[in-house]
Amino acid sequence: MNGSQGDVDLSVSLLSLHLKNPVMPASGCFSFGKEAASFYDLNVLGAIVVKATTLEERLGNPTPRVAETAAGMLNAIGLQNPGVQRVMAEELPGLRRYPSVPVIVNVAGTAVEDYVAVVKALSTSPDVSAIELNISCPNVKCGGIQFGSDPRLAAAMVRAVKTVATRPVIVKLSPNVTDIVEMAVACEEAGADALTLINTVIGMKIDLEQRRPLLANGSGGLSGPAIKPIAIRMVYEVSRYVNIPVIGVGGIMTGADAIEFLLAGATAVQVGTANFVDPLACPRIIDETREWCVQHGVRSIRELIGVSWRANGR
Amino acid sequence: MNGSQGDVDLSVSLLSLHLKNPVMPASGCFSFGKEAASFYDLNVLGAIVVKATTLEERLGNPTPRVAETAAGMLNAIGLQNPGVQRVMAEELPGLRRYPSVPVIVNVAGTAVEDYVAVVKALSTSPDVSAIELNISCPNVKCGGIQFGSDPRLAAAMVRAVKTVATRPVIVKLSPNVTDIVEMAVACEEAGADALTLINTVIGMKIDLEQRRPLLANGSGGLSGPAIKPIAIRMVYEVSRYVNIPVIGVGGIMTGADAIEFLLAGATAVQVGTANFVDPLACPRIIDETREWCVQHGVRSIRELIGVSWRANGR
Amino acid sequence: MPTVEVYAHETLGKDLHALTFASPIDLRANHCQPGQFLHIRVSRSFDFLLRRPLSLCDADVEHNRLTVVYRVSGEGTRRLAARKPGDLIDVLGPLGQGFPIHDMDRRALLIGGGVGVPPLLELAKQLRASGKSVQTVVGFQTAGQLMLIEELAVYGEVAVMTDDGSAGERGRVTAALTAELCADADRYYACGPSVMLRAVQEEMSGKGVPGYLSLEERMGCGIGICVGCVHPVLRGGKLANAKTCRDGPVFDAQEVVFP
Amino acid sequence: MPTVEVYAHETLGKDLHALTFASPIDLRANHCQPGQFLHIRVSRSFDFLLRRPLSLCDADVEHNRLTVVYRVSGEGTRRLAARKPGDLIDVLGPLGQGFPIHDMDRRALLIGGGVGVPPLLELAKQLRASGKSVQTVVGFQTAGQLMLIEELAVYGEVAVMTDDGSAGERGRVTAALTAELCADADRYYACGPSVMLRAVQEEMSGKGVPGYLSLEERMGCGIGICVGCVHPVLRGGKLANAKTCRDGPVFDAQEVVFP
Ligand SMILES: Cc1cc2nc3c(=O)[nH]c(=O)nc-3n(C[C@H](O)[C@H](O)[C@H](O)COP(=O)(O)OP(=O)(O)OC[C@H]3O[C@@H](n4cnc5c(N)ncnc54)[C@H](O)[C@@H]3O)c2cc1C
Ligand SMILES: Cc1cc2nc3c(=O)[nH]c(=O)nc-3n(C[C@H](O)[C@H](O)[C@H](O)COP(=O)(O)OP(=O)(O)OC[C@H]3O[C@@H](n4cnc5c(N)ncnc54)[C@H](O)[C@@H]3O)c2cc1C
Ligand SMILES: Cc1cc2nc3c(=O)[nH]c(=O)nc-3n(C[C@H](O)[C@H](O)[C@H](O)COP(=O)(O)O)c2cc1C
Ligand SMILES: Cc1cc2nc3c(=O)[nH]c(=O)nc-3n(C[C@H](O)[C@H](O)[C@H](O)COP(=O)(O)O)c2cc1C
Ligand code: FES
Ligand code: FES
Repeated sequence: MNGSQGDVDLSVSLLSLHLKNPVMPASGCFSFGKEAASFYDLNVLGAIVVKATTLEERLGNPTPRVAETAAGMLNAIGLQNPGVQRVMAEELPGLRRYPSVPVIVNVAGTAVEDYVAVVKALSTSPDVSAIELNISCPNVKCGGIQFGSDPRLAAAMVRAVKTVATRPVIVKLSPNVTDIVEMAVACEEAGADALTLINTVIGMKIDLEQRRPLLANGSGGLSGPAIKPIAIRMVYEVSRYVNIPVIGVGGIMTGADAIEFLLAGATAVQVGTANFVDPLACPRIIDETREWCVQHGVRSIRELIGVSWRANGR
Repeated sequence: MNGSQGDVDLSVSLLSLHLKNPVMPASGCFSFGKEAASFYDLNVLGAIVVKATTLEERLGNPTPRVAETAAGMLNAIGLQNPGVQRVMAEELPGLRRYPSVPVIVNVAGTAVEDYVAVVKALSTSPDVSAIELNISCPNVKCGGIQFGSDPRLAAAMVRAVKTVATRPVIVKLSPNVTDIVEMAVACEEAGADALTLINTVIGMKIDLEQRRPLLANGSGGLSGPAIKPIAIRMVYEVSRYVNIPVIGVGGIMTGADAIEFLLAGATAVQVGTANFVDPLACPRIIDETREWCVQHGVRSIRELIGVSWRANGR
Repeated sequence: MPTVEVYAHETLGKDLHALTFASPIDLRANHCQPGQFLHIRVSRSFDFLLRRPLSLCDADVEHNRLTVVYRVSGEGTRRLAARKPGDLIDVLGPLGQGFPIHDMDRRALLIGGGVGVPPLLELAKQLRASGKSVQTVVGFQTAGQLMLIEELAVYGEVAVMTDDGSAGERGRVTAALTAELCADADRYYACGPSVMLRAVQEEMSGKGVPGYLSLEERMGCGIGICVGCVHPVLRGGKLANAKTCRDGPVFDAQEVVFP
Repeated sequence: MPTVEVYAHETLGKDLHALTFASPIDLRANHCQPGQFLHIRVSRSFDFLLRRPLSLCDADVEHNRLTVVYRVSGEGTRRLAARKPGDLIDVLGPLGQGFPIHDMDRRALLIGGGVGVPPLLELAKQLRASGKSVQTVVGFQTAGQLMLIEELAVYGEVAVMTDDGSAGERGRVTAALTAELCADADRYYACGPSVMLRAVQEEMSGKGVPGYLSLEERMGCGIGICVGCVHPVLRGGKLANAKTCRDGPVFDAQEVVFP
């Protein structure tokens, strides 16, 4: 770090939220923040996205739930969480310690009514800045993925949730679709306030000695550097097409990766798997992002958003 | 190598073809074989898949056409090839030197009529053992990808081609779809003799200094170890569902990777990107596959096909 | 992340290594518990994206050094095995909940299997240091895999079992848990593969001896944020999935449920 | 793949290195052409999956060693820069078509820009060895990037241009291609960035001097099987995409088309 870094304005506006920088941990890769808080002061974060919350408590899938792959990992956690009531009572209040950090709650479920009920409950909480609808979890049967792969179902879900939500609703899309732009447009038209792309890519690893899938669940979600090109392409395609902000996620390990997503059109970025490799990943990526701006004479990080396609025209 | 390896039977039957081992170079990653032949005797290969062939000559996309990513690469070649007549006259006859190696010709185009015309032409060639329909090239506008992402279009294409084909028709599927099993079933029902999965995954890389996509084409196809988990999952899902053989491809770098695809349900495998890293990749992978069988007491490699899901029942 | 210097890297046997490195935390200021683990990046390459958990085997408080003993069992540990004294490695920890030592205990029974043996060494050392007597039973597949027997013998008697009878007695560790041996014990401490722990749990609960099990699960993060490493436990009469990295790896044997 | 031993690794300047290694082919039995390239894996890690092309800068036939001179311009070359004498590296080559030397020529003009300069050294050496006179013009952005000037001067006069005038003359290499200089030349040989080559091609074709251009494209395979590295050329009046790795990197300047 050097003195001139004070000159770089890293802040971005995301919906009604002011983020002091565009970097936030991704859902499911930060739990509810308690553990990370023993590594650094969470106040440095642009925002926090907490783990998927469902109506009832869920135990998730049997283990093994994680496996390593080339430049990535597979997970099949299966939405383990204590249910929305306990999340509100036990987990979210701890984040009041970081008043400058908006808290985004990731919501998952099986049926539209589940999602609506969770969002309704969260709408009464003073600790929730925005909702992220997870219609893209590949790891549970009926875990929302059907909403994430059919534009009509997605739109219906968004409309239903929007009728009860008192907070901005961000929809997190699955990359496991033929036409990501179609999905994005359906959600935008149904009233989504922003989009997050991408959730994990469905994958599998076979245990050669056991001669069966390594994960107890069979398949799992691929994350990490391996999927970054897939995420960049989707953020690029979608952000140049829709008029709502896009949050980019997938394989971000460094400040340069975060910059790549901003250039591709993301207004903010989420960091997932990197937190597992390096508990200090988020603050490091924020520092590296600032440093990159200094070195490249960028005064406000907002200058970078979507430049890769703006230059070519739409 | 040691003497006891003679005991392992690596041969597999693929349609009417006898392959002395299940390993073949993937289309577009071997050109037409001439260059590889300066590195080893192509007679060791299970089969050869040559580069996509179109009706007319194509110059392909502008450069840069390739980019490196974490555990992978992007390409946007754009189907450069001399056209089917010159392929038959100038390229295929050279492969007669390897009579024990079936030659599979990858076919691409824009309209159904193109494909039909190319297949018709190839059906007159004595040098063609099978056709691989590339309905999944992500790198050219109208380059077949629309057939690869709509089951009805794919089925129509397969039916049209089957009416003129005098060789087995293998359909190569795109992973960039919501439901790979639906695509596979549509092709099977339309008469496909086998399936190859997967072609590349659409991806993009942004050049941070230029602030625009690194590839001249914008997006490209992701290949290499990064995509192996995606390919394994699709081979697993499809092979347990359809009744025609599946050829697995995506990220194979070692014999263990080839074994993983066989366990997942592939009858044979293709090696793409690995050839770029190591020109001797195919013969090495064949040796490593044999070695793995020796070490695991596998007498015939056919014992392994689909074991990962057979054990669980269908 | 904490990068520390490798002090020594010894080969203890075929594919078996003892890696000693500067402790990422000050051992004089921070107590570390036997049964805790170190979470180690075996390489900076994304080919090995995840850290590998290895149990604390010896804490040298005086020199502020930690030792792990590990078996090369895959590509990651093979990569780790290439590290030389003076190299820097990226180590998180010690992490998790280790084996608690109870003031009132007099006799402890340590039970280890395979790569579950290393944490028993630091445990035996700390138990002896707090005046308890230590009896250890360890099991291996075969003689070639034996490890740390002499080191453990410093702190008490060690019974060795092998599956094939090539060293010690033939049989599983549970076969060594005779009524006589257990009658003496105030508490047992076990670490090893799941099948062993399950058998030990059954055997010892039958004999009425309380104890601890150190569980092994594949880990994503090692710090409690991915929920990848869970194991079912019974808490307050309710089945829950506890994180082995943060709530464990050591659990009260009574609460551990084997699915 | 051919794994060869690093013999020497020198730092020539900031981020500029000369790497010398055992030749993967026997140089006494196989002639290697200036302008050919070596295709080098910078690491075994999949983080750097593709090989990096670096031009042959010096072939030491007597000791069967090759030298490449390269600038650290990204992560891959940074990784390569860490290799030490005695390390093994995976090298393919020399590959491609280099600069042809014509028997009847008497005077050659060598034109290089930036990291296009290294191949000119072996070229100058071979030209001199076959009795031709050599005149070299090299261009760099700034003085700090100069390389191989003294080495080239062994074989003939060297004119230096820099964009900022911090060394030699200020200006592009084309500014140094005076009528006087070129009138003398039977042939020119150029290697450097595309913009330079295009300008050189125009300048020299205007002056009626035949020559060769060594082109740079991103490569997938380096051996002609991926068709990633193409450059447009006019052959038999028809536009074609030639493979720079196998049909090039050196092309007859007349046939090269800049899009
Ligand atoms: C709390 C704990 C303590 C451990 N202590 C020791 C010890 O002291 N000595 C020792 O030799 N081993 C110990 N292990 C097992 C050790 O972690 C694995 O052998 C090691 O991770 C294998 O890595 P690899 O790269 O060689 O294998 P690979 O198969 O290449 O590893 C691939 C992935 O799977 C994980 N993995 C593979 N096998 C295991 C396993 N058995 N347990 C957990 N994760 C696994 C790896 O960590 C990695 O993420 C311990 C495991 C746990 C959970
Ligand atoms: C025929 C040929 C000869 C060359 N000779 C020399 C030489 O003698 N000395 C020298 O310093 N450089 C030379 N270069 C350029 C050199 O190949 C690149 O600087 C190098 O590949 C950059 O790798 P990196 O990992 O540092 O960069 P990264 O940006 O990390 O590389 C990522 C990928 O892009 C490719 N790439 C990046 N820049 C270039 C480039 N300019 N040209 C081709 N591929 C690129 C890399 O090979 C790699 O595949 C030559 C290039 C070619 C095509
Ligand atoms: C272990 C794990 C758990 C995850 N849990 C959730 C979740 O609960 N909800 C969600 O929307 N995404 C979840 N994700 C997806 C991530 O938020 C993110 O979209 C994905 O991992 C890609 O980013 P990365 O490559 O940076 O990890 C999870 C990912 C991982 C690896
Ligand atoms: C440079 C390049 C060119 C390719 N060209 C073709 C092609 O012409 N036809 C085709 O069906 N697939 C083509 N592919 C896809 C490969 O055949 C293969 O399906 C894909 O690369 C995944 O395998 P891999 O990870 O082993 O490379 C190409 C891939 C690459 C990298
Ligand atoms: S390993 Fe991530 S929570 Fe335990
Ligand atoms: S780099 Fe592959 S054909 Fe030239």
